[in-house]
Amino acid sequence: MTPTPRPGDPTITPALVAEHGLTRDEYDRLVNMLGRTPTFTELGIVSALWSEHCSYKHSRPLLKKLPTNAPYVLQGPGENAGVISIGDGLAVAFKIESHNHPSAVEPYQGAATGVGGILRDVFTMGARPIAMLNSLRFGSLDSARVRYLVAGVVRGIGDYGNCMGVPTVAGDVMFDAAYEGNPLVNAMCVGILREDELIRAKAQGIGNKIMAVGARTGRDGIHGASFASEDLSHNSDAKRPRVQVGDPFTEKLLLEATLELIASGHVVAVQDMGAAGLTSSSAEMAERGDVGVTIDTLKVPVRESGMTPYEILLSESQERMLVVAIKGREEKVRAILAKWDLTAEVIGEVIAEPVYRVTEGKKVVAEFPGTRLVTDCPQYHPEAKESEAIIALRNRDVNAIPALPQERNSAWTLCRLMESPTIASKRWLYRQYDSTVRTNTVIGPGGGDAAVLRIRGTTKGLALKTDCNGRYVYLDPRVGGRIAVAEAARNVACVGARPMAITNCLNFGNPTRPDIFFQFREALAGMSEACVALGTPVTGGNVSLYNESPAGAVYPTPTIGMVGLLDDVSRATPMSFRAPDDAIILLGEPTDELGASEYLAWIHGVVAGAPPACDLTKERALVETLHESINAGLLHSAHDCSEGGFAVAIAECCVANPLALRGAMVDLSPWKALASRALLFGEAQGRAIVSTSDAEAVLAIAKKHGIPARNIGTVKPHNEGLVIIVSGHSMRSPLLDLSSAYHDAIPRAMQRAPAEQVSAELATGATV
Amino acid sequence: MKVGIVRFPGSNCEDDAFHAVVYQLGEEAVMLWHKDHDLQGSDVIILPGGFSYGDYLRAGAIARFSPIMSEVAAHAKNGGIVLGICNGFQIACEAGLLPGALLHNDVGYRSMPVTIRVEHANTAFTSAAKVGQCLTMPIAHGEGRFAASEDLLDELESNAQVLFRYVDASGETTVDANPNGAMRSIAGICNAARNVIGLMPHPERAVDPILGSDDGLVLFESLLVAAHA
Amino acid sequence: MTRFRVSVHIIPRRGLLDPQGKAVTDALHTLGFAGVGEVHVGRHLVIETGAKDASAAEASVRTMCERLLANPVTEDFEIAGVVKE
Amino acid sequence: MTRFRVSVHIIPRRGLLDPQGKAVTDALHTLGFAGVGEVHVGRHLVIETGAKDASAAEASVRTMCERLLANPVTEDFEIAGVVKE
Ligand SMILES: Nc1ncnc2c1ncn2[C@@H]1O[C@H](COP(=O)(O)OP(=O)(O)O)[C@@H](O)[C@H]1O
Ligand SMILES: [Mg+2]
Repeated sequence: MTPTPRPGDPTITPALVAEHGLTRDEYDRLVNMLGRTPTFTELGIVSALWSEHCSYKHSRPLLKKLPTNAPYVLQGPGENAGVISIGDGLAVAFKIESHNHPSAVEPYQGAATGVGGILRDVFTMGARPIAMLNSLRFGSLDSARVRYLVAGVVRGIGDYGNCMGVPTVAGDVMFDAAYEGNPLVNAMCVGILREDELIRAKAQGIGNKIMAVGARTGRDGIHGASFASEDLSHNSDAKRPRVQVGDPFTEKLLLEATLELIASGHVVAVQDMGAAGLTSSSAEMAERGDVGVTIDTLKVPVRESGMTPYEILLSESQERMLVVAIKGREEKVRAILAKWDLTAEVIGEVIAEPVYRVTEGKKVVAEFPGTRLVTDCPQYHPEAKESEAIIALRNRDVNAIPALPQERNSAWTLCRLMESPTIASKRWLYRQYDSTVRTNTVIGPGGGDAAVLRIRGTTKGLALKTDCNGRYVYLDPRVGGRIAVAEAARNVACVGARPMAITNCLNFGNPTRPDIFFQFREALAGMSEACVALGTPVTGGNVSLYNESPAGAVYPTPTIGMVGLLDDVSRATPMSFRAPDDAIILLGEPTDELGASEYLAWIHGVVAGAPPACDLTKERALVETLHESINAGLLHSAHDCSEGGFAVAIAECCVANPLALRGAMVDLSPWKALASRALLFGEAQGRAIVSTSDAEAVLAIAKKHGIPARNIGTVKPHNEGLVIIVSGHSMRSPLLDLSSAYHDAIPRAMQRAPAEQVSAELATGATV
Repeated sequence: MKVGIVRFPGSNCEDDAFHAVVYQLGEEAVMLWHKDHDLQGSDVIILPGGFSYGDYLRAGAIARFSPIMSEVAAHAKNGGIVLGICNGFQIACEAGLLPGALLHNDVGYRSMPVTIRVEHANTAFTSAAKVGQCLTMPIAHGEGRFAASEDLLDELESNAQVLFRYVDASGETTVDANPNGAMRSIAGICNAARNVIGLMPHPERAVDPILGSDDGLVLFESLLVAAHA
Repeated sequence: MTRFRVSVHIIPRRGLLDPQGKAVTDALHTLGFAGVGEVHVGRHLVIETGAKDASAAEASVRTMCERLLANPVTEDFEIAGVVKE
Repeated sequence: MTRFRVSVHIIPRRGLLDPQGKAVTDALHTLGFAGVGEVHVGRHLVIETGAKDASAAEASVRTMCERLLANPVTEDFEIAGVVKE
């Protein structure tokens, strides 16, 4: 059937095509596929589905190279979320997603709806969400606009997750001018399910009914997907009506109803209506099942009158889903939704005829042959070339940067670093997140290098963490990509878990720029190498490109969301020192590397030098050493060295838990050949600081795995402070100084601008 | 003892209460659906935490009209024990089962451990605790600032209805130890008949040492004593 | 039956701490609006309802306020306007 | 300088989802107020400020709304009244 234009549809002109973000070639491709001029509705559909956000047209060829296999992977990339088996008949579904552009325009709603979207991705697999994480990147807190964004984003994440009753248990936050105009807001959700309840988003069964479930469709967020595929310019302000408003209460009902629906066996597929709404969810479901579908837009429950098929198909109203109900069970599906005060309407059908057809009542308004709408999307292999400017930055000799006069006292430098917002405690953020609901949180935010959740009915635990140092990736994308995975693995190993699998969110700039595509390609290669070496396949993720503002691209930031498994959750290990007199052991080896460090950025305002080398064999050995020591019950604490290097890491072991400060006395004389600032603040990889009452046993395990390890000192009572012997001096830091630098930095910065915060707070009617 | 836990749309701590009663206390618990009118013979009713009806308008304002609330009110009137935790406390206040109101925190949403002091042991929920005993457990709420007129506050004090106050590590009420600006540091109260109890902190999240505290257990154990009395 | 649009103000009772109002005052001062004194923040509801006349519409919204929309312990309400649609 | 009391309505922008309004509508229906159509929930602010006359007071509050009080992305505002104290 050939669709006819609707009365009032604009005529298809080159300008209209361009406005829809289609290139000349893409438009020709479309005309070829159809064998005719598209209707306005069809143009809208293609514009959404072939947007970068939905089609991955610049990234798919490279994503295909990521390692995705392990015996325990039940579902790799391509579904709403990845799924791994954890034994005992249980599985874990998890996924990370970005909401960068919406958050830049309206931080509260942008972040909130980001959380809502990733929750739906997990519960549409049949999993009950048990934890949320968030990975955030902002510009400097000196900027009022940044503080406004931070306040709004954090409140948006909190309000949504808190209302859902899903604890937010971990994350990571960094501040750097590179993110000033384009913050990154990545949210990760983790859910648990019985293996036999896993359901996929694959339309099947000719005659089965396609039902729209949950909230009604309004005019919000039309063209959000293509919006997410553009640079953020001043022009974005004009696009503000596209903002979507989240309703976590409806989502909570949708969650309960969906899980009940899946358990009932009345549905064969469930799909979140996310970016590009009904269009993308229905077309992708059809493509996965390789079936035809027909949708009648008049049957879609709408919130506003007079909505056109174009609007209904492209709306990004939140809290909606598409399900495929077994023919004849529609009433049963409706009854389950009604119990939760939600509606479900039949809007279409799975058909034998190989077409994707949209009607408005009897009138066909869009029709595409087979599943070619999805499969014929263009793919690009852009040129890649490293930027000369970045090569020059990387090659700069950062050891030649003279120390400031105050740095003669290294304790001063340490204290300053502890108040760098990237390093400082993130409690100001996570005290706005319910982290204890569901009563499974064994280690919550700030308690350990990763969060630990117990798994009821077993002795096991899950360890979860997000990580990525975009500065490393910027200065050397291959190495930075490796480190992102290695650090995430190290963090879950520090709490006692075996790293299992990752999800990832690739936040990059405009891929048609060769220097950006180079970063993308190399970072992915580095990630892949690390995933192979560490045995952590990629089960899914999200790509967010065009993260640019007039000031330029963000640091390339491939955020890693790592899932690890503890066999015995009672072994979960915190990061803070516990018992005075415990031996302190440094696993791994300091180096003279200082490049790309937080020290250079925060103390000297320099982003340069090569990031530290990342030896993946050693990283794996470190992970195994930590895992074995913790499972033998030997470690009282474990914390890896990351931003700020050894000195910051040990200071964190002393003061991270403000209710139980501990001192420490350590001697770094064995490395006196190294320059003291590299030794103290360099960010050599593959290191962790552990405390134990049985140093011999830990050293023996390290030796067995072939990693350097040395007993460097002892835990002390709090009144003895932190003492580090370095290059013949005793560097003394009173704990109260370190503690207040670390704990008060972000609250103090955020207090500076009540005005902007209040406006964020008032924005949604939620009160202070 | 049979505990009935009411599930409102938007409740999200009902499973936690269930686990505390069934696995930690070893007693029987049933989930009660808010649209039903049957308490299924429960001795104790728990109104759990969460965001009933999204906490839209005011926390607890809409949930109090759920069909089951008339049964809960009748149960309370007959002397039956009703425990409102967090959102359940807000619902109980809105329903008039408890005096006062819970307003927005003075500082925004707060999720963190707090210490509360038991002020009176002569209720179904505190009998196993000692007066002055300090208990550590999480809070997680945005609308927990207890408020009432000065007269009502005086009356609550003189009737020994203030059951829990926020305190610091040394057991003293201070401005810093009060996480939400609650009047007179009030964390929990009971009604005049002492059978309806409400508190903002989450004792059901503090019943297992692996989660950091099992200080909440003593409160649930009190219920056992009362139910078997 | 005629359709009316009734608007209502729900205002925190005087004497209760109004952290939101205070935050707004502080913020306005920071932005340089020095002349601002107290600020009070309440709710503004617009309710579309059918009634036989304006006074019936107002009476019905009054009942809604008493039963649901305002908390009698902490809030006062006032009908701010009744407009025929 | 005269003191004025300016009242402002801040309302969720039309077309955007208003979850709060929807919840209140549903609750009113449950309570038996069958004639209720849409309900919108916004904020009502009363701001005390000094100005040389009523129109200056209004202009100044308008600026406050634009700069701080209303979220330009999701909300509209209207000055509901200016009263001399
Ligand atoms: N946005 C956030 N939400 C919740 N927890 C966070 C967030 N950011 C950081 N945290 C928590 O703070 C602690 C320190 O985080 P981070 O500095 O990233 O650790 P590391 O440098 O060891 O990787 C961790 O427990 C982490 O989960
Ligand atoms: Mg850190």
